[in-house]
Amino acid sequence: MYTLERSPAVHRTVVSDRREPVPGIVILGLHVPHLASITLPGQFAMVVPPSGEQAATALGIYEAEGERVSLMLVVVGPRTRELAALQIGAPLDLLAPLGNGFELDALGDNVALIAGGVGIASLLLPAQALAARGARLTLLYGARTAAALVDADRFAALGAKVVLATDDGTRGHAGFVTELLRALPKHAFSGLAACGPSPMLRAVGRAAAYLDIPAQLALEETFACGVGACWGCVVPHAASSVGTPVGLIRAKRAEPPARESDRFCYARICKEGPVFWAHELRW
Amino acid sequence: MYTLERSPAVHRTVVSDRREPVPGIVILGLHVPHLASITLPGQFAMVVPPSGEQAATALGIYEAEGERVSLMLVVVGPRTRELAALQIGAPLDLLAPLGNGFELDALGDNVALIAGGVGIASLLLPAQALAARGARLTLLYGARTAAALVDADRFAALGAKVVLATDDGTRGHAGFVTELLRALPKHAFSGLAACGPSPMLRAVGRAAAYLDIPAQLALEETFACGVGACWGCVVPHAASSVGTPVGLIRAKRAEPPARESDRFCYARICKEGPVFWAHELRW
Amino acid sequence: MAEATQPDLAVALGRLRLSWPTLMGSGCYGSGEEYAPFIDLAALGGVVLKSVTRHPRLGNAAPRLVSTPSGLLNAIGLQNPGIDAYLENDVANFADRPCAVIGSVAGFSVDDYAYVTERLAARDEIDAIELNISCPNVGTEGETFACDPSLAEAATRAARGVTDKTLIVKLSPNVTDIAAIARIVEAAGADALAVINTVRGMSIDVDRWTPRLGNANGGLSGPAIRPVAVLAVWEVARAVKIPIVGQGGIETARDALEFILAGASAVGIGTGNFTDPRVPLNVVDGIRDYLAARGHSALSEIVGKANPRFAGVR
Amino acid sequence: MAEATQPDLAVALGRLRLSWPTLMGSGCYGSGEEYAPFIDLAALGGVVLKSVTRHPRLGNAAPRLVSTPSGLLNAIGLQNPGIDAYLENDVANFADRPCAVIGSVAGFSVDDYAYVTERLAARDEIDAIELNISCPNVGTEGETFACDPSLAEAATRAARGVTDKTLIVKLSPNVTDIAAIARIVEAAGADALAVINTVRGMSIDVDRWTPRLGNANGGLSGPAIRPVAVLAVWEVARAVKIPIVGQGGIETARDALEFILAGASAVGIGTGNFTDPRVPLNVVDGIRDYLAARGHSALSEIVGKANPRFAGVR
Ligand SMILES: Cc1cc2nc3c(=O)[nH]c(=O)nc-3n(C[C@H](O)[C@H](O)[C@H](O)COP(=O)(O)OP(=O)(O)OC[C@H]3O[C@@H](n4cnc5c(N)ncnc54)[C@H](O)[C@@H]3O)c2cc1C
Ligand SMILES: Cc1cc2nc3c(=O)[nH]c(=O)nc-3n(C[C@H](O)[C@H](O)[C@H](O)COP(=O)(O)OP(=O)(O)OC[C@H]3O[C@@H](n4cnc5c(N)ncnc54)[C@H](O)[C@@H]3O)c2cc1C
Ligand SMILES: Cc1cc2nc3c(=O)[nH]c(=O)nc-3n(C[C@H](O)[C@H](O)[C@H](O)COP(=O)(O)O)c2cc1C
Ligand SMILES: Cc1cc2nc3c(=O)[nH]c(=O)nc-3n(C[C@H](O)[C@H](O)[C@H](O)COP(=O)(O)O)c2cc1C
Ligand code: FES
Ligand code: FES
Repeated sequence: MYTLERSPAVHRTVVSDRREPVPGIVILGLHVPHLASITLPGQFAMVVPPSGEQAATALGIYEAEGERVSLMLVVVGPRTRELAALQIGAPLDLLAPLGNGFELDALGDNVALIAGGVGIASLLLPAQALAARGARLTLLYGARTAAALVDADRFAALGAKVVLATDDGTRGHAGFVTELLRALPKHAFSGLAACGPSPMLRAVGRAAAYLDIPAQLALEETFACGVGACWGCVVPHAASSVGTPVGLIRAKRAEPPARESDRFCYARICKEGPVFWAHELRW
Repeated sequence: MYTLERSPAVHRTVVSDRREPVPGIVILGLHVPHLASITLPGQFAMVVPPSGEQAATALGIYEAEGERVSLMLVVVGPRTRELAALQIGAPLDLLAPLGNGFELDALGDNVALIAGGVGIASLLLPAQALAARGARLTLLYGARTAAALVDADRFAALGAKVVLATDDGTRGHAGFVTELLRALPKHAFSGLAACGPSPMLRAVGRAAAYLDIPAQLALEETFACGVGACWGCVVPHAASSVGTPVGLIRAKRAEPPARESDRFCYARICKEGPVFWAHELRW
Repeated sequence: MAEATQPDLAVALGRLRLSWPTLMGSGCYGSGEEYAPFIDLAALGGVVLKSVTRHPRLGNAAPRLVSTPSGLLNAIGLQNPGIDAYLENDVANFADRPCAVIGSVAGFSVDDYAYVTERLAARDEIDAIELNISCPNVGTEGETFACDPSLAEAATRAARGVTDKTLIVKLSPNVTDIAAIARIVEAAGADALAVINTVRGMSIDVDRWTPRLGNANGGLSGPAIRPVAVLAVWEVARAVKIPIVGQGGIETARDALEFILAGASAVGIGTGNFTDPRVPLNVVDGIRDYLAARGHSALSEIVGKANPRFAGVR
Repeated sequence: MAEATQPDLAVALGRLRLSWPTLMGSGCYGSGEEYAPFIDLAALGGVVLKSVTRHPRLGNAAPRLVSTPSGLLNAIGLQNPGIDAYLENDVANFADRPCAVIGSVAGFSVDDYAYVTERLAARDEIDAIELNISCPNVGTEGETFACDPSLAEAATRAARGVTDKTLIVKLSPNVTDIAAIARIVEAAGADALAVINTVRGMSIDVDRWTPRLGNANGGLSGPAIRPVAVLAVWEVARAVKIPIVGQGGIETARDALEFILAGASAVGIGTGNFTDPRVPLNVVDGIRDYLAARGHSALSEIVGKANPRFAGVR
């Protein structure tokens, strides 16, 4: 019953509102009756560009309440360009909700959310859920430049302490947001939840190990199907958790007998993820 | 001097106004300083879609006055879709003016303009020039359906008698506009100027021969370069006029010795045209 | 009664009968269940399963996907659990699929093809076999069984020898003369041909000075390759009499009709599902409307109609 | 002084020196004058002229162009006045081009290639010769000189025998193993290779039941084929030491850099000019900026840098 209710489907939506806080970053509000209530924090949608000329594109579900969900998108190529140009009233179809969200209960009561760029889009629902159960929240939010830092106030409004960073130093810490993390004492948080580009997430993973804090990472990769059918979106993962062929991380270290932590498989980001425990990734 | 002034160039324009009389048909007004004054009736532009993802597309120059020219476009594929979505203020680059316009002086003083669909776009400037020199004008204008008949009043305002036709019979004559032509007496006009899809133009050419009226046809074809460089946009043409290899229309009729009218070459629509004398085409 | 006058879209590929002329391309559709939330599987002609090999395969290093203009480059590397685990864990689940289920066999030797085909075809859940001879051969880089006439023949003959079920052989476009390979594969006993697998390609990351795919090169699919695929079908259709499953960049009924008019009896849809999982439905509906509007009572009436020297009576 | 620190983009192809690494693809750029109103021809490395044949050719029936997803199908059919009329009427006009002018020779026999190359190369206005061996051969449909190792070798040897000017041989991607052909053509005396010509394809008009091109099949160019072309350059670069002119779908400096990092010393731009005639300028500017930003003083420093087993020192 539970699974049935939460199971993904094709949702026909209509653009109900549209915001472009900075040129090139667009937040599309969508009217859609039965999606918000079944969406878990950290899940995503495959969005079908209306022209039919482009593959569907993966976008995190940014907001979800009542009969409205929203998507936040950064224009980087043809698909995001087409979606960003949609105006109010335009129909838009989604496959959603997809993937596994964050296991928020496992992150404790003092959680740092770490966002890189548009990764912020996948962290508002987790922030709301964590705030609702009274967790202490810190948002570490990095972007290329000040203008690209969007909606940090939404997190502040939830009571989160907000720490910003920009690559070009135009706002907050000058440098990567992960540098802030490395400067903290061990066990500074009870858990981390992060979303952003892979290099950033790798750095978060390393920092989490160093700080000895459990961390969940929401990965972004090029998807094709988004539903687990094509095995195109993989990440090397601890061998145990997925029933596919298992190999050794570094063939040259195969003898003497490999350590368990060298054994890995390729897990699908869209199906087994997009959220993974940092310590289970072998990348 | 004359040629220099009229020579084509890359023109940087900005969308100054935009009209969508029917969904899918868009008229883009463009602010461009030095184009209108050198544009001849029947010339066209190669329009560079701003995304850089599509080839340039050929569009007739619809209006040209002062520092404004306009384009009328029907959305049929990716390029026209991209252009139709442009909003006021958007920059748009054109290669223009291209091709040879109508030889209006050769059409006499009682001219019928024959437009099929968006072919209307290449006939307003000729209508204005003809009206300016006092020619009697008739517009025969056909489209799929009533809604797709756009701006006929612009021609009426120039004093043209307007006769409409729709494929589906929703307005005017039910059927092809060329059927109206066939019903006329010989020499009903001193000249014809037509623009529209090839099957229509072929029918105009046949009717013109039958009615014994000189006719100029502005052809539409798939273009690549639009400037005469690729030899992709050809039409079989009387052999005399273009310095390229000459063949015989029907190889099987080659013996006994071919008639002169069977000899043809492939002329470039974008360079030798887009306007041709109907009686010189061998299609 | 209205139903009875609907054009007949059923297709026979050897002994296999499909209610609809649409097969989901191997490797693009999992085993079907991944797409079940988004489309009624009964609306599909069939699903070609992800290719399976003799031994388990880890697959290629990530990234495995790169999007290119109107195309998709992939280098999955045949990640699969191997035929033993596959038979044990997976195949039973395919029993209840409301459409045809076609096993796909990949291999690195002629013996591989025979062995895996025999074991897979022995299962009732599997309605037919597709031989993916377009995957990398051992030894020479980029070489595949489908690029070498004698290997293509040997693999086909070997698989033919171990099953009576419909045997579809999937050809590669990466050859000088695909029609010649098609003729050889037909003579070796194939019941049908899948035309085409992906076109070899590469994309380079100019910031990092390295190919974008973990495997360096990969296979290009999607609308970018449609013209290549249509021509391949056209040429193969002139060379053989067995039916063809045309594929490469199909996203609409009109795309599918290009293949059918070129000589394909059915079509494959792979990457098109990534554009919209309802593509297979739209293709079938569109073909039905097209036939009805032109007064045809069966799809078979128009197969190859744009191809003057079309060989087959399919 | 500021000029002196700009990265050096000059390229040598045999004896031919190009100020910029950009050649306009044969058949796409006329003789250059058609584009002169839109771009300063001095900003081009060179123009490869439309291919010329021994005898006049009428060209193929219309339509000759079809646009496809991110691509262009063409079947011009080598319309040209033949070498006699060409030498008499056209070639003198090329004298004042402010960039290299490369004659393109097409043929239907080995003797054609020798004859036309000799006559064209004898003219001072022509700086180098490109051998288009990728056009249809007499006899077998779709077969070209570039698809047959022995014909490719013979045509190259014949042309090599009649001129000392730089000889670029243009390869076809429509082969099982392009690297093998490249090796043979190098051994036969080519100074450089153009990689690639168009990919064979077809589009069908489903309303009229006929191919859209007058010639039925044609050649696919543009961004759709870029991944195919990049891989071809990558593979050829591992096989030969002579320089490569990489081409197929280049529209931006980053596109061009994919080819250069794969092993091309220069790039060809054909269909890209149809997107915007300023593409060649943008490509050169973009490459210059890229090199400067990374601290390189010459383009040659990065040729092949993404290709580990890259053969050449170009
Ligand atoms: C689970 C998940 C959730 C996501 N959530 C969001 C979200 O909420 N919001 C959002 O905006 N995005 C999100 N993404 C990313 C989003 O899916 C991609 O940005 C989108 O698919 C890009 O599509 P495109 O066609 O616009 O660009 P594409 O053409 O597919 O490619 C663009 C990408 O390739 C790179 N690229 C393209 N061309 C070049 C070139 N020539 N040189 C170098 N790099 C190049 C770009 O930098 C960019 O990263 C998410 C991805 C995943 C997997
Ligand atoms: C000299 C000249 C002047 C022109 N003037 C104008 C003008 O003023 N206004 C105007 O709107 N247009 C004009 N055109 C036509 C215009 O250039 C084309 O409509 C435009 O280039 C189409 O580009 P696209 O990318 O939108 O469509 P494309 O994708 O290039 O192709 C669309 C064309 O192909 C057909 N087509 C595409 N896909 C299919 C399919 N699957 N099955 C069947 N048919 C298909 C469509 O019916 C359409 O005709 C002119 C053309 C020329 C040569
Ligand atoms: C991600 C992906 C994985 C694929 N895996 C396989 C495979 O395992 N076996 C196979 O025969 N073909 C495989 N293919 C090829 C497709 O089945 C199909 O033949 C090809 O992509 C062309 O069709 P399309 O453009 O409709 O996708 C794969 C294609 C893609 C895009
Ligand atoms: C319209 C057109 C005509 C062409 N004619 C020729 C030709 O005559 N000779 C030749 O060698 N290549 C010819 N080509 C191939 C191009 O020179 C080029 O190799 C190919 O199109 C790939 O590059 P591109 O994608 O940049 O166009 C032609 C290409 C096009 C699009
Ligand atoms: S994108 Fe297809 S399996 Fe993840
Ligand atoms: S479109 Fe290139 S010659 Fe006309």
